[in-house]
Amino acid sequence: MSLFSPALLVGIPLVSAAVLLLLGKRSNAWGHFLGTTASIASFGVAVAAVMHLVSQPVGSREINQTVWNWFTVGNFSVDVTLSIDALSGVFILLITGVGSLIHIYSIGYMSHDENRRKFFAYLNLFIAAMLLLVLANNFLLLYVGWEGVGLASFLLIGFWQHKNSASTAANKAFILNRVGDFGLAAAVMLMFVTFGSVSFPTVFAHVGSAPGHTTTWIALALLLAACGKSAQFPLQSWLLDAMEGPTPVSALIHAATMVTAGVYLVARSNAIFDLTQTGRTAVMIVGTITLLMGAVIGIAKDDIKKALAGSTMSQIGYMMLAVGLGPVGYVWAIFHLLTHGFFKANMFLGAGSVMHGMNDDVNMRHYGALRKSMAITFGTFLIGYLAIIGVPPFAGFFSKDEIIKAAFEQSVWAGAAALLGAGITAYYMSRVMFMTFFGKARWQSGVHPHESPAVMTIPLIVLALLSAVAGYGLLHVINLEEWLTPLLHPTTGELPFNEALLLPGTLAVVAVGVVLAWFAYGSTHEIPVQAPRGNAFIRAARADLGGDAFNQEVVIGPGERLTATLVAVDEKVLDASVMGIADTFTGLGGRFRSLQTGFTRSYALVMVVGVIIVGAVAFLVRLS
Amino acid sequence: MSPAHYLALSALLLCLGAAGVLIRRNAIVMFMSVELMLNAANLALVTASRMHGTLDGQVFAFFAMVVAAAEVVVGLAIIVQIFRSRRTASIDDASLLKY
Amino acid sequence: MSTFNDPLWLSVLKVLGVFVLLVVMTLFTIWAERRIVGRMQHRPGPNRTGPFGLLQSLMDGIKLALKEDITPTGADKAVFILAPIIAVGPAFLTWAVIPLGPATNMFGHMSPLQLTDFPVSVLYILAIASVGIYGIVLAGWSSNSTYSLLGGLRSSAQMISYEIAMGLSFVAVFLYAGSMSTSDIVNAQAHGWYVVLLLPSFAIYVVSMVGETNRAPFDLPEAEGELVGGFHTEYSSLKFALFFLAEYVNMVTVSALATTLFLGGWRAPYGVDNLWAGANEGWMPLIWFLGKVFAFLFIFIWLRGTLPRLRYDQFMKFGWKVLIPTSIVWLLVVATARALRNQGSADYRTVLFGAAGVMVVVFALSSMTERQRKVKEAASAADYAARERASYANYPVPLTAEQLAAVSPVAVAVADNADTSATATDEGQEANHG
Amino acid sequence: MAIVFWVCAILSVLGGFGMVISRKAVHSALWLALTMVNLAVLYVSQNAEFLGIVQIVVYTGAVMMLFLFVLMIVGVDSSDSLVETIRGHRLASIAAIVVLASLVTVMVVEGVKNLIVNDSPVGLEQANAFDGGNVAGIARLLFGRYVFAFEATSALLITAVLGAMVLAHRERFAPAKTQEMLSRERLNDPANAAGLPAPGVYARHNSVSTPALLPDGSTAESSIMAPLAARGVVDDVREYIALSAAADAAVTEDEGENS
Repeated sequence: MSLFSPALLVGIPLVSAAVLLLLGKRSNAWGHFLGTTASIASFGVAVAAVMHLVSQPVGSREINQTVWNWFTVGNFSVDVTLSIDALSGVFILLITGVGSLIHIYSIGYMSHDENRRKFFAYLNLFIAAMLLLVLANNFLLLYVGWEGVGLASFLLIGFWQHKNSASTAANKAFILNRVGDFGLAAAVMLMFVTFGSVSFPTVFAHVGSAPGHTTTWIALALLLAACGKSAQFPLQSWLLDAMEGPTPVSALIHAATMVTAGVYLVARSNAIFDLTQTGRTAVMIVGTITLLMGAVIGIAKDDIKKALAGSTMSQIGYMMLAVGLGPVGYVWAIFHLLTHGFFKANMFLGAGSVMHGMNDDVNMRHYGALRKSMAITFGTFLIGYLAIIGVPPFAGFFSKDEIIKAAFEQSVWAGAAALLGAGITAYYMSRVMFMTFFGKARWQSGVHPHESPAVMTIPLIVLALLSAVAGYGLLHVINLEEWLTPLLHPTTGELPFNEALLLPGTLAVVAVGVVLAWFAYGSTHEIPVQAPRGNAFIRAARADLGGDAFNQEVVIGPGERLTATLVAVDEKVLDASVMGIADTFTGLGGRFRSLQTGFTRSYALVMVVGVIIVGAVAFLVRLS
Repeated sequence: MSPAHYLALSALLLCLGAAGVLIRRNAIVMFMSVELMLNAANLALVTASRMHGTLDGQVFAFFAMVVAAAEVVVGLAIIVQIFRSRRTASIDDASLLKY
Repeated sequence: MSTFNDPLWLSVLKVLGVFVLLVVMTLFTIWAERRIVGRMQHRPGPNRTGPFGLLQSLMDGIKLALKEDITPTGADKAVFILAPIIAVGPAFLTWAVIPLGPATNMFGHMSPLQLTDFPVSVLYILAIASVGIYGIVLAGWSSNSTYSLLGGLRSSAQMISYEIAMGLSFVAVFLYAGSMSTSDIVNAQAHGWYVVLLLPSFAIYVVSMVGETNRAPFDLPEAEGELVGGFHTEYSSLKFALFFLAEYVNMVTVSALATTLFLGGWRAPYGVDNLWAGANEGWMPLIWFLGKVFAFLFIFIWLRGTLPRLRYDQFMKFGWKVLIPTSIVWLLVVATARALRNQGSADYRTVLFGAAGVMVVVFALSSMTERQRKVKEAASAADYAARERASYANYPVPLTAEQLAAVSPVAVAVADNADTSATATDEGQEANHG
Repeated sequence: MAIVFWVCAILSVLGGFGMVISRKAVHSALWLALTMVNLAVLYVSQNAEFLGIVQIVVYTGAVMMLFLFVLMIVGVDSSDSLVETIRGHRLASIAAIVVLASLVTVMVVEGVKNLIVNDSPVGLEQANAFDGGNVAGIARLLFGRYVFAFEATSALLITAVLGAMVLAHRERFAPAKTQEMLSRERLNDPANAAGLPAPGVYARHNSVSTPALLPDGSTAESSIMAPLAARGVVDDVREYIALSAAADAAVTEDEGENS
């Protein structure tokens, strides 16, 4: 097995997770080291594999490894085949790289938790599942990884299961994900029925010959799956609650990696989406709605993690919008996915660092003026902030700008929405920034903010550096576009206006957002410790723009009514008839049971009488 | 002696055993009566074996003995267990399992 | 199997002969035991009554029979009298099938020196021996005495347990002799005694025969320190003499059985019949037979003079966990060997050696685990002792409840029960006063 | 043969009656053992030597012995009261038995009449001679035609043994004490390091059931073995003490007169 074997890549964290879970408490002492080492080792393998790819000529940049034949049923055969190509190569670097940093960070962050070993086992499990997801060479294996990621997410959100809210959030995430999983399952089944195979090469090669409506249905089913996993409208409501998990989890899973699985799925299935305009439009609409919804929610939340979660929704909305644009946008979606992975992980970890210093208080109204007491955190957070609002030359500037540009090329409305989103992003991120690090201290009594230990700040610094340089680096040094070209076939379109206007326009919108935020929350403005009631708009945003209410009204309510009806029918009609029969026999039994006196000798007497009867009958029959 | 004599003896012993099972209350004595009935059956089997001139009847009697031995072991263990919990060997006191 | 068509008078004569022989043997064995044990203990033993004290046991028997016969109150009289008779009867009955010699001219009639024989006579011996146990159980029960009951139960449990190993050791002999008749077995040993061929069976038999007769070092039923006299604690006079007689007859019986099954019965020792043509003819075989029986009797006495008594649990463990499993394994080997030889398999020796090798490995492994278990037990015992010492460290202050619980949960449970019953009576008394 | 049959038949029926009507369970067991021994003789008289011996070994030697054991464990002197407690049961039972007895009698009589029960039995001489004896014949059937039944009985026996072990098993509450532990315990017990006190010796009694006296005149409970105390046969020694005291007084008086 070579060093860059995909199986090794998945195997290392999986074995580590198994070891940690099976050994249990015996591995408490060194569990976090093993987990971190496994993650870093996996990163090493990923680097080696990608280096190998780079060394190959453009046409053959792919490593395939068939681990074993999974099953063969009739003509249908599925292999466990893992493949590293340009797209998954990018992902494995992101997953293992950011993952390793977050592992390191977690050593410090979770140091007081008695279940730290279990936490690292789950993290490793997550890494393994996520790697399986992106390395899979067929949809069925991808489904395994997809479910594994869902499981790991469930375990990690509910990690502090003693908190009722955490276990509820874990359940919610899991159940909403199931809705999405249904979409993936439906897509896989449709593929099997249509193409007789679920492996990527076969499906993508034959998709052109399938009837158009089938392709559309497959695309829509895949979109449903992507909505579930990536928290897109209308399955978005779990992401905000998922912030109940430990902060590194939020950083790794609910910002940098797992939630991007939907984007990956759509990008990976570009061969399918290229063929269906309806499917792409649906993706675009979903992305646009989520992008605006997330941004609006981000404005209203006082909980720093939830504000960041809203931001995540919004940014993934950007990515979905980009993949919905078709070949124009795929590359930029992946580009934004990478940069977002860096700066959002950075900011989440920064938020975790702040919470660490503030006795786990998440309410930004209790923060303020932290820039002095947490210099490193402030510095790294600031870079992440500049990156996300799109200030040149930080990472977000490049990626977001490209998406806005691509959106305008495709449709003016989408471009306008993306531009508006950029403005709102600037506004709410500035709000977070000002409320947390500027203004006056509004600390609760007994809170003494302090900088986090090195084990936590070093990942922050690394991620901040990446947030700062990744945009320029990926676009112009590594040339991501060219790297992904063989897979995603990017094209360019025509802007409806002069291209020179785009950059100043975008920056102007961003600046407006920042300035508005400065007047509302920065400068000398007094921020009340108790949140004001706010207008209807703010209240709706605080209530996640009716995400839960939507679920309640559209899904749960009708479901409950249907169940109630069925129960009534069951009780009044079916049970009644069955119970009637049972009651009859119970009554008869009640009369007969008095024969059971409990006296063995009475039973023996009955047996003797029986013997006499049987004997007599036998005898008489024999005689006649 | 003709087999009829042996069969009559077997029948008599069987009735005696049945009477013991029905009349005695001591669980162990009841059990002994069951053994007597089994013995009566064995006698009939041995007699039948002689009547027909084949050994199958004796083999059957042999199996009956083995089964009886197994039954006695378990049955007496149950009686001991009942005695331990209820401090009595009377079968009528173990009559909780009723309507 | 020789045919028996003796006239009635000869059968009666034989019965009488066996009876007299057994009684004389009993008297002689008692005398020999006292003399030999005496010698072993550097004292002369009985030497006053008759030449070398030979009449001592006869006199003792007469004295015993003339003593006052006591029946305890509350004893079940019928069973109390029946028990010694049941004990002694089977002891004599066994000898009906012991071959003392080949066909010999007896008063002008050629007849074997054996009362009778039938195809299942060894099983008959086992059956009769199992009836003999009744005497002991009933003696224990009918005396209405705790010690008797416990002794009787212990004794019968012991005899039943060792009867199994004994029976299993016979099976190998049956397999080789191809018969369960005693005279056939003796005839089958014409060219080699089974003690050589079936040494493990012989060893198991010898051990279990000592257990079966309740003799030292397995004389637990009459462990004086624990049970006074065991099942015959309450017996006296002639009834006691009957038990005494039964024990010694049983000793002679098991010795005779060992001789018959393993030492070639009445046959002259190997080689003697080559040198001396008449060694196995006429009345000579009786001499050989009695000589072998005396050798076994001497071993019995020797054991008594040498070995201390075993603890009951060790004894039972030995019987059930060593003798019986070993017998079964050995029996498998013997049966395999027989089956292979019957099929004419040429390399059955190879198979046997292979089996022996496997057995050695299994034994080694099991003894290894056994040692580990013992080490573990010793460790837990040491731990127990340490805790115990710790709990007594604060002597003379009595133990607290926690310390007591740490040392012995059972003791706490017992103490609790005692407490509650005590309180219960106290309350009852108070209620009465109230 | 006729003599053997009549003697054994009468004895076995006697044993059966005795078993049913004995008040003491141990007597019942003895009567039953008598029946079984006689049945064994009847087996042998019908050319079933092997079965006859097995009958004694298995039934008399093992099964009845087990009964006796259990009887002694579950109450040595339990004797039944013969008063019936279930209303009408005894009458119905006797009626049922009478009917059963008449049924089987009719069966035998009719069987003889209809030549179902052959008055001149085939006999087993030929069958026994075929394999060279009763034992070999039974062995051929056991390991031949009935080998599966034979294997099944072995499974049954194993199951029965396990079942009995499980049923009769008593849970230990503490590890069994080894001899070493026991002796340590004894030596560590400050009160009884030298052993428990021996039972008392009085002028009129020296049985182990008489407790010894403590210096303050009370009885030492620990001088009586636990089984005796459990059975409630401990003697009340006050009478003996009084007698001893009287004797002492008489001796003192005598000495006073002499001096």
